[in-house]
Amino acid sequence: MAESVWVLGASMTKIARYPDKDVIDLASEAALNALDDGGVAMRDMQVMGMGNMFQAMAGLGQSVQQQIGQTGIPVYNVVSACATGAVAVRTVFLSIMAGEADMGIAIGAEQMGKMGLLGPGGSAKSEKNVYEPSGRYGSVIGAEGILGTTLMPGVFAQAGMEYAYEHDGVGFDQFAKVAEKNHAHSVLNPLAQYQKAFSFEEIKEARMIAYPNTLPMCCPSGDGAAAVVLVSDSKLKTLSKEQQRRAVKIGASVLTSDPYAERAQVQPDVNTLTRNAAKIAYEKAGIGPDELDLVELHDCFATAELLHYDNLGLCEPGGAGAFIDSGAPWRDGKTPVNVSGGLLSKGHPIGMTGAAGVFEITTQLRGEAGDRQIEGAKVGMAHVIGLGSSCAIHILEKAAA
Amino acid sequence: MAESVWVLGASMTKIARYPDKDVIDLASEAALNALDDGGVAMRDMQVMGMGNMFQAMAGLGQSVQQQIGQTGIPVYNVVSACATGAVAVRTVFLSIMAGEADMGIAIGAEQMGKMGLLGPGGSAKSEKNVYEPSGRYGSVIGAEGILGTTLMPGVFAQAGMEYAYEHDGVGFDQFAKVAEKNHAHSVLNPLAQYQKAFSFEEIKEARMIAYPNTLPMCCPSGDGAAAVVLVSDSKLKTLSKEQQRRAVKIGASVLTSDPYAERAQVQPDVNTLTRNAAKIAYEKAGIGPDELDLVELHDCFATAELLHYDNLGLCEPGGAGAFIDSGAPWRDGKTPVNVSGGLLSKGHPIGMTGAAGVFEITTQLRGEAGDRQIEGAKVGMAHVIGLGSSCAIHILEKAAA
Amino acid sequence: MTGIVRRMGKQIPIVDYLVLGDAPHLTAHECKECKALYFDRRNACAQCGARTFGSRDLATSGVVRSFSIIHQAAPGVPVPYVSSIVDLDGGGSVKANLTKVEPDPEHVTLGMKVGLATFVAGTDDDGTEAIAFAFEPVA
Amino acid sequence: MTGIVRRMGKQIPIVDYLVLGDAPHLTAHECKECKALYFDRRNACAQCGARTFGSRDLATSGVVRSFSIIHQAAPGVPVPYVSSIVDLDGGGSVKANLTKVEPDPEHVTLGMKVGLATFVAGTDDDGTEAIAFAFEPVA
Ligand SMILES: [Zn+2]
Ligand SMILES: [Zn+2]
Repeated sequence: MAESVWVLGASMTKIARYPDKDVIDLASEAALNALDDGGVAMRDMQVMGMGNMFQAMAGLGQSVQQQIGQTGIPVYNVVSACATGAVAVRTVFLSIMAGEADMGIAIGAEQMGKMGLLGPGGSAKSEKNVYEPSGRYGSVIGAEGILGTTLMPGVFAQAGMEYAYEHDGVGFDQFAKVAEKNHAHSVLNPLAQYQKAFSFEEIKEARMIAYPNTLPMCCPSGDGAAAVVLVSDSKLKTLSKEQQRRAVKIGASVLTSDPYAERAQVQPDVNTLTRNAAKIAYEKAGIGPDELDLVELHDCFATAELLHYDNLGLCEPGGAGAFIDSGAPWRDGKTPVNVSGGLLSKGHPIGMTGAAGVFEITTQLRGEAGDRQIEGAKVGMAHVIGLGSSCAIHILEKAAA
Repeated sequence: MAESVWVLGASMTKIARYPDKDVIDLASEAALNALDDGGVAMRDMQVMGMGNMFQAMAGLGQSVQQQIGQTGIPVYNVVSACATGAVAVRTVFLSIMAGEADMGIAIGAEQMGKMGLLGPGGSAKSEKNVYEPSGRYGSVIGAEGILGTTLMPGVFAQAGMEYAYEHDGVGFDQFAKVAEKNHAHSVLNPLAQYQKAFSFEEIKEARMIAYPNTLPMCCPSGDGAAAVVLVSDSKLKTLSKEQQRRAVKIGASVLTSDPYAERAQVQPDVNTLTRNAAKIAYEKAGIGPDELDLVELHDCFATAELLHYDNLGLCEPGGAGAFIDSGAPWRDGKTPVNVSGGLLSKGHPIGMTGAAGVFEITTQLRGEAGDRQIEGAKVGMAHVIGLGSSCAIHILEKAAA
Repeated sequence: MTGIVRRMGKQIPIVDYLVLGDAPHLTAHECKECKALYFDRRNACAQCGARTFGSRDLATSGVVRSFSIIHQAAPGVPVPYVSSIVDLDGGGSVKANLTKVEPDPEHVTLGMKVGLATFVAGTDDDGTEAIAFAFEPVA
Repeated sequence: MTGIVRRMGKQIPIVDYLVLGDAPHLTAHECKECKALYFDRRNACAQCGARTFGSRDLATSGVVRSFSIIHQAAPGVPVPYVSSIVDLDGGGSVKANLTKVEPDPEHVTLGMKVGLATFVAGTDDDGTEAIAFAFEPVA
């Protein structure tokens, strides 16, 4: 249990629409590339974590093994909404910490097909012929749009507006600035689904989806996969100098769900579980937010990113508006946030995202991020939230030279 | 990592059709009862494993927490076909072994609704207007029933007939005897979906589903949930004498997937991964099959049970036919198998099954199994397989007095 | 804890936590131990784990804690409309549409005072009306 | 490795591992390293991890390794029918129906010798026939 766990290999596909590939193709491509990147093969893996949401029932891990190597190892097929990929990473991490494996691979993959912003849950109310109450609320008709909204754009818009209600200096302009930053960052990332900058005015004047989020303030739908190979400390010591040099240490790996909160009965609370996860992660890694050289956080909507500046302690309490106004989270600012372009522009294939964040931080700490490299980055954080809810935080650290 | 993990609490709902309950009701009921049984509460849990198949995408663990206690702990929502419930147990086991938790709860639950024997995959071929090859086989129309069958009754029938091809003394009669035994056993189990014995002749003459399996040789569809509370060795020592007395030790917890096998491309190999899991489990527990006082194994079809006599080493190699002929797996035989009634009669709510097996062995080792008690049982095994494939084996041991 | 159908003549509430009649209002399950409020059918209390509940009628007035103006909605839902979270006076929060207000950020404001109103959300083949609720500005 | 459409005039194979023509037969992807055979589109070899494949034509004769007589099938599938696993002479196993044999355990036997046959499984709106395969007893 005293062992450290390291990222030995990492990869992600470019996020895009892949009408000719199935989710197994995407997962296989990411897995094979992560194995190659780590200088290892499926026969070296002792456990697999597989994260996927829209085909969760199928248990895809074994299907991926059937495509890239069947060695009989345990597979954990996990799902936890937008945090799914990170939970897959966690199952491999746990297996190593439990002493059951010294090397394993985690994959997050999603083939979203033609789903739009509202997802598969966005169906119209279907009226019955004769009203009969059903379900946990005794509903007689679908309530979406009648008793407010439960769809993501509105939910995250409301989460942002609640922060605006509680804190001064937060409004439409601050949310728009988040999107301006992330789209600008994505121009440097060839793996991003979109690589197009938008001006502050273009963002504010774009088509409104759910005030205060306009279209470029909402993440797109896309397909993709990411994979990471994890290795125990003791096993890493037996590998080549080059593998050791490129390995990135997991300083903290934390998973939380949402504790009880009164209002969460009607509006998911994305804050408390992130605050709890951050607190544990900083303690485990033995660092504070000031020591983070970069952060990839869960900007499914521009409103969400702003909340997490505060939740992760990147700004003063209540100061998320001033933080974005000051330029601090830009790539040349105090704490670069979402230099990959974030979910807003890099893209957000649901099951992939949690693994893609670990890939991005790993790549940056290795100094292999190309045009989007944050020079001298030594410590980074990858954060994701899946509604329902789960929050996963990984703090990664560059190996000592 | 040197710690042992114990079952502190266990419960299962009766397996039945529950048209007025949703899967969260079933999971909540099992969880609350397992907590009560262990003398603990949700606030004592540090991790939750949640297994469910047909609503896997929803990630039900958090929904269950919202119903029975939200304390912010990590949740692993897992799916692995019929092994799902056991994989949930594994995530809690791993969390304890990794030192992240000293107590946790695992739940397996399924609300199968009106699905029949063929499951949701049993749809008719849908013919397109203009044939275009699609998918991994370039299919132009659905091939079910045209190029053989991929549905469960036929797949497990073929698995059994393959054993008959390779070994003498195995045929329709031997498979029918398995069903005769399990239905007879179920009469003693009030938690079983059915509690009705059938004669050997009734079973052979019943409606044929997929030769050699007639209707009573196929598991029924049903709803239910089971839950277990696990605790670390060191934490258990701090609990009451009564809790310690009733706790059951996990001698081995093993998960495998299927290694490459040539024919598995066209017919799932349910044998090799079970043999691999059994080998590891016996090594970890430090026992052999002769020391098992009872076994709950995965008899989704009568044909399947026969294979696993051999795969688990309960009989001589190739001797599964003689084993059932001898009466050895009856409750008064050498190695009682499926004294609960097995999936054939106890029932098989998919996501529940892996946890229900651990419940049954725990209850037997505690001496609390009522009419179906195997007197003096000290060591038992719970085995499940989910096609795709995963095999989980738990060997449980009665606490020393 | 299964919902009781409070069918008023030819009207039925859209959800069972809406009580119709002369003074329509919302009602919640209240945990006997910790007083936590829930609108859904319960198995136990998410805050304290207790398993018994009473019921509590909630106020019909409150303030807008958060809102979003929805311009892209599920099929069949007219847009724009305002979804909001309302903190009810005396306890309880609820999600509902805001009505009788222009759906733009000049007219909908955080902290505005609102009151409960009901409306017909649909009619079934027997002529039974599904009654829903919303909030509208009050002075 | 995407499937190549081998459309013969107005016929198309039901799956792309069936080759039509004068001598219909099955073809498999063969791992360049370990010679493992696969019918599906591949990302890599499940046995050895290699990522390059050739193709190999399989024999049209073999023996029945296992079977089931299906009496309850998916909607639209006539019953009873015989599903079987056939070990092909010279390597490769395949799942297919057994035809031209009474679908009962007196006539279908483990180890019986069988040969490949093709049949029309459906016709699309352009008149193109989907050609499937089965195995039937041979002397
Ligand atoms: Zn309470
Ligand atoms: Zn190979």
